[in-house]
Amino acid sequence: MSTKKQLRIALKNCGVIDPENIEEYIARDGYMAIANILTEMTPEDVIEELKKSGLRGRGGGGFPTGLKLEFARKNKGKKKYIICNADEGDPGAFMDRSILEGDPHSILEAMVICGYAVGAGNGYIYIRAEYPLAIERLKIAIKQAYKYGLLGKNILGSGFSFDIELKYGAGAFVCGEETALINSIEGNRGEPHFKPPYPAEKGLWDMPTTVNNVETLANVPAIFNMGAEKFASIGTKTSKGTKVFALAGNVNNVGLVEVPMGTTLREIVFDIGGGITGGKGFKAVQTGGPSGGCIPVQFLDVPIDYESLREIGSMMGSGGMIIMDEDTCMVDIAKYYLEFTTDESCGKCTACRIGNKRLFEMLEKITEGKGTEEDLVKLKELGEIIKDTSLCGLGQSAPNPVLSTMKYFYNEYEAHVRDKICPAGICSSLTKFEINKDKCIGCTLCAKACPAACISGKVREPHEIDQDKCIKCGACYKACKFDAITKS
Amino acid sequence: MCENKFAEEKFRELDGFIEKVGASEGNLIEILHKAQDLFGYLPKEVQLYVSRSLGISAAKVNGVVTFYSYFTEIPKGKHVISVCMGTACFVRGASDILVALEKKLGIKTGQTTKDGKFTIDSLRCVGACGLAPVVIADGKVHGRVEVDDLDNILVELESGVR
Amino acid sequence: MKKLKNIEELKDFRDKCAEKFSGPDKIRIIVGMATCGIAAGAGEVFDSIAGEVMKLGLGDKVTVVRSGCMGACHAEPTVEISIPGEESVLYGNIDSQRAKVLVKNHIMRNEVVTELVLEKAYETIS
Amino acid sequence: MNKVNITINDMNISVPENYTVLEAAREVEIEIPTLCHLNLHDLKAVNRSASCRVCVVEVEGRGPLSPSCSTYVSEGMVIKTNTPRAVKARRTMVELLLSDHPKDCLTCEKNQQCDLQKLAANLGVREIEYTGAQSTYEKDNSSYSIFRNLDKCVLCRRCETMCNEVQTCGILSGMDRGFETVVGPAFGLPMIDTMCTFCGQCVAVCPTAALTEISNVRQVWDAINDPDKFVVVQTAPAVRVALGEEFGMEPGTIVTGKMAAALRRMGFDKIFDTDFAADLTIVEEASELIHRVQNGGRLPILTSCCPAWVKFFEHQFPDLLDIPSTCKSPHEMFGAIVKTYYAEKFKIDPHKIVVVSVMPCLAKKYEAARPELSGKGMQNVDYVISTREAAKMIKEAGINFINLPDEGFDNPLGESTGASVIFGTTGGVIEAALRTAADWLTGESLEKIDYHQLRGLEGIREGTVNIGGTDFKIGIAHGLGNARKLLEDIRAGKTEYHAIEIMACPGGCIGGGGQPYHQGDSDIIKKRAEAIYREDKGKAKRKSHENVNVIELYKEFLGEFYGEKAHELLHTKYQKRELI
Repeated sequence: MSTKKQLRIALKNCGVIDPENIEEYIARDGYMAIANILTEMTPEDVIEELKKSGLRGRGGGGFPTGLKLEFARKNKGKKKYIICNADEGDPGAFMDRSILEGDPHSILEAMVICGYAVGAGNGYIYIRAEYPLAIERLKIAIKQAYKYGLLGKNILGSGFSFDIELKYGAGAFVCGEETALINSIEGNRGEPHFKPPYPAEKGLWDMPTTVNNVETLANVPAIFNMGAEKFASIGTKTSKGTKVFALAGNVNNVGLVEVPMGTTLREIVFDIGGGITGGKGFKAVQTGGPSGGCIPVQFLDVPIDYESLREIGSMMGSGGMIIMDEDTCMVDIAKYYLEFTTDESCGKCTACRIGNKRLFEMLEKITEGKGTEEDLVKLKELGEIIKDTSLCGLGQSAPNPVLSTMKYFYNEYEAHVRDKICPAGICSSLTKFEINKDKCIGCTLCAKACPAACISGKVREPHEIDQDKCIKCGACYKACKFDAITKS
Repeated sequence: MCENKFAEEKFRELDGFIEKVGASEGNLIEILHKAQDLFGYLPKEVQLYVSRSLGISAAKVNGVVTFYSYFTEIPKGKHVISVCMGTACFVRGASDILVALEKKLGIKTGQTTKDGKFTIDSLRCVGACGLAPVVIADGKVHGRVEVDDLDNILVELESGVR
Repeated sequence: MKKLKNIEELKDFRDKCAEKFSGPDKIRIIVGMATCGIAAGAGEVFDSIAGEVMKLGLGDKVTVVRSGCMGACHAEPTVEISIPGEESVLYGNIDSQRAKVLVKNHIMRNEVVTELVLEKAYETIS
Repeated sequence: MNKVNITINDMNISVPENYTVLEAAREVEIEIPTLCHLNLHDLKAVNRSASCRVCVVEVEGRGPLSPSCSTYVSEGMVIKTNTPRAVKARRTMVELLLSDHPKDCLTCEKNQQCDLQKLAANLGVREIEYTGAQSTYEKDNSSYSIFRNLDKCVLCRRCETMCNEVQTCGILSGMDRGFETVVGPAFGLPMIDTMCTFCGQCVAVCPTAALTEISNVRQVWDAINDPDKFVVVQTAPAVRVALGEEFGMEPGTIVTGKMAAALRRMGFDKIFDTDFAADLTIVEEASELIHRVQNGGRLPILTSCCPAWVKFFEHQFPDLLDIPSTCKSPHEMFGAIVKTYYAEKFKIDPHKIVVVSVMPCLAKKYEAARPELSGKGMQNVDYVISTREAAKMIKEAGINFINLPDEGFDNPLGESTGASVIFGTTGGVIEAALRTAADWLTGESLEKIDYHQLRGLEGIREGTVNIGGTDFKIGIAHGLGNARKLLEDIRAGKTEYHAIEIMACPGGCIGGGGQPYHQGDSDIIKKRAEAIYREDKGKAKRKSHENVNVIELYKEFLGEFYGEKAHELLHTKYQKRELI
């Protein structure tokens, strides 16, 4: 048994091969999966194999990939489409970018496999315009694949043809939702529509369409190369294989990690992540981005899979994992995410357009010290109705950061509304910086650091903060080497 | 005069691009990307031009332009400073940086200084979370930025040193 | 290059490629050049390594590779050196000066620069 | 259609498989409130954006609540429409909408006709729990026809569906996103600077007062109350079959007599009928058709009595400006005749005459302001009020409309035939024109004058009519989307017609943007159409050229049909307009 906690399947070529050279990909059995499939397997075999592998969508929902392909295969249409969702919009997540930048051919190969399985001849990669390097490398990869006859007409002499085109996002988080994404590819505003009909029935240009996320696809060729049984032997009962996480925030080893499903949060944060920066205490780990929730310390030993994360009020999401230390204000974090979702709401449905706006406004009120206990009741009630009533996944999951922080960190909310204090000292309206005259030696560091120039005092004499001018940025607090500045 | 000629050339280039990708509704967003690359922003004339070239209503083109945050109808300043507000940067103090920058330049996020020199933008994660907090100044990524670094970044931009 | 017409041609080509990139005398210096790495200065690191390899006349033996993300964002830029028959070594926090040191010490003298080594914390599925 | 078995509120029922939960519920008299939903079956106009979330219900096995307007039934589906969970969600949605809505219901244009107001009442909303930012936008009263007050917009997107999918005008689109989302023209332009046709179908489907007409009620009262003015009113054919609805009468009730009585009591000096001018239009248009046929002129000839349609082709088909008939629309002809012939005959200073048109239409307001529709420094028509505005004025004047006796129009401009009445519905103008053209071409007075093949509510219809041995190919379209299809085929040379009738509004003028709100019930439009044909049947004369007052007008004043004087007063010209 290895002592190593990480296992790379989706990332197996990242950081190993030159992504701009197809030969390096081929040297590592690249395009062998599709070659074997085209030579030996029927589309039904391919779907069966994927079902057997237990692969589930890595974009967040966790829908079984084999089933998804089967639906699209069974639905009739003049044309069918495969879409790769590379609109990684979760702030603080970069799994998909890394795969696209490090191993673009694996995505192309996977799309051809999916195309063969459902009987589609065209694929689109919907990628954020904010990822210029990934776009560049994909362009090169597509060009090379065409050159070698691994894309285009009559792939490897099999008679099967498949084309891939890039489509660019333009900065809309909601386009991660598949119906919104399809609207965007069609040249429309990225507003989602109600499902059903699902894309597998009526997708791009009303044709059966399968939308898969980048990481899901990165697993596909690997599954055929190593065999579905082997893949299915990794992970937990309901969640097979590995999951890539973008580990970020107040953790020492910020980075991209790939672990077998079932690894615990503790292993990721402390063993792989090397613990909290600055030796501070752990407070929470946020998974699932703006759709997910904050997981407190008591769940650090929960083995990660789709179901267990959902049970504790969060979700797998696409793999953003933000570590928060003891200095993090959970109300502020909830407000941050709500600000994000209200900014990114498409504005179509009432629940999200106005509902989430009202949630955000209530949180703003609370962080400004103007909240009441009644607001907390309303916050929870409205949050739950929005979850129940919104049109799409973005709106339905938007209240999660509020609801999960309320569930686990209710005392912080209470402190904000009842005692009018921010325990973490983050919410500036509730924070006061003061200089302890006994400890201050008059080194002037704080005065120099202050961007508002509101600290005065002579050299070697205790300094003072002009509270009216203070912008509560905390620069002085960070600058002081003598613990002379207190935050309350 | 000179500017007109410039614009004419840009429209010609846009024409060439539209011809290359095809004047269909499905290529609208791609064409708008190209137009923004060429003109720096998407003024009304450019949107109307695209609308007529593709045979789709101006309202629809404008609806798309205003939906996506990547598109802008307002010209940006000479230098664009973007603060990443992704979660990784946020928990590492990106909002302090943004506030300090706004104060320094006397403008709010999304605005341009009166002299047209600087524009402040906030971004949703550029994927450089390992370097959080991140500031991007005219395309150059500055990692692990602190409030104190901002002056240097601004000076660097103004002096044109890259 | 002509299009590959069937699985046999692909297999042959794969074997040729494999030999080309991981033959017994092929040393690989891989520079992590994803967005993160480049932002942290991987471009300069790459140039520095490539320059050093040229200068030292190692061009035949050593391939310098621009690769994707190695995962260790906290220690960008990262460089991995892999010498056939030996465990590959991952280095972090490299700049153009350190890059030269890596080439000189690790390649020329076969000495691992231990103070820059990062633990390679993962296994890859075969 | 196959049927499926479902359980709804513990009732087991069997419904067609293409039903939505909403339709299934209505089948068993279960009311589910809706706001954004709109389904005009016969007009093929459906707004199924599922955006308001007011119609949510519980569907067993589905996680979140489902919008009943867009959820299709399936075998074995178990639905509960009235659980506390669903009702609470609905009420919260309405509260949220109200939290971003001006609360000036008492003085609102749509007071008592507002869907949001009704919803709030029906759901028992007594207080609004949520407060916060409220959207405020500049009001747009730039056009003569449509007033936009986006503060009252609930983002149901019905107007957008109408404008883009039904009318294919493309004026309105969602703009911006999130809380800032609005529906409006490109670049926030005022409506007058767009290619909007002012058909008013957006107004017709708006559930709140975000889109209403630009009101001329005050101006008309001022004119009536000015002793120095001679105020004549004319009423369009479609008004008389819809006005009653505003007073709670059954759709399809004909109130011609009560309407004339009411207008008289309001103080108009003369009560005339646009139908008279419709007869005039027909003799001119039929003359023009025959003229083109006999002189190798360009065919087809397109009717030009619909001002929204006229503006539509000026923007969208500038290459075809020579095919529409040059006839002014009937109420404009009427205005021209009142200020010349009538003024002369009765020795009234034309500058003192105020012509008021009561129209089912909002585009007529814009039309009345077109500079070319004037003479001697006077607009042909001074004010246009919609059917709804007329009803408001009647109510303001304290007139008990329902119990009024029937009265007639004044003469000589109040006389009309059945042909002019059917102008109010799709296919009517062309049928009226054929009645006259057929008589003229054959030189006989034909008995068979009901052209049933041209009637109906199908969006595009065509028929061939044999007149005296010659086949006339006729095309009819209502709704601008259908008109566009017809025109594009003509432009591409795919189809050939002799004459085409186009009406911008679905159903023709009876479905106009100024009519009583039909709230998405297309049966109302059908009933109005039936009433129109009933009125036609009941007329003593049913062919325009038999209108004695029209004959007299030519004899005394205009001279020949399609002659010089007629051209000067009754015909107009078109111009190319910009595409924004």
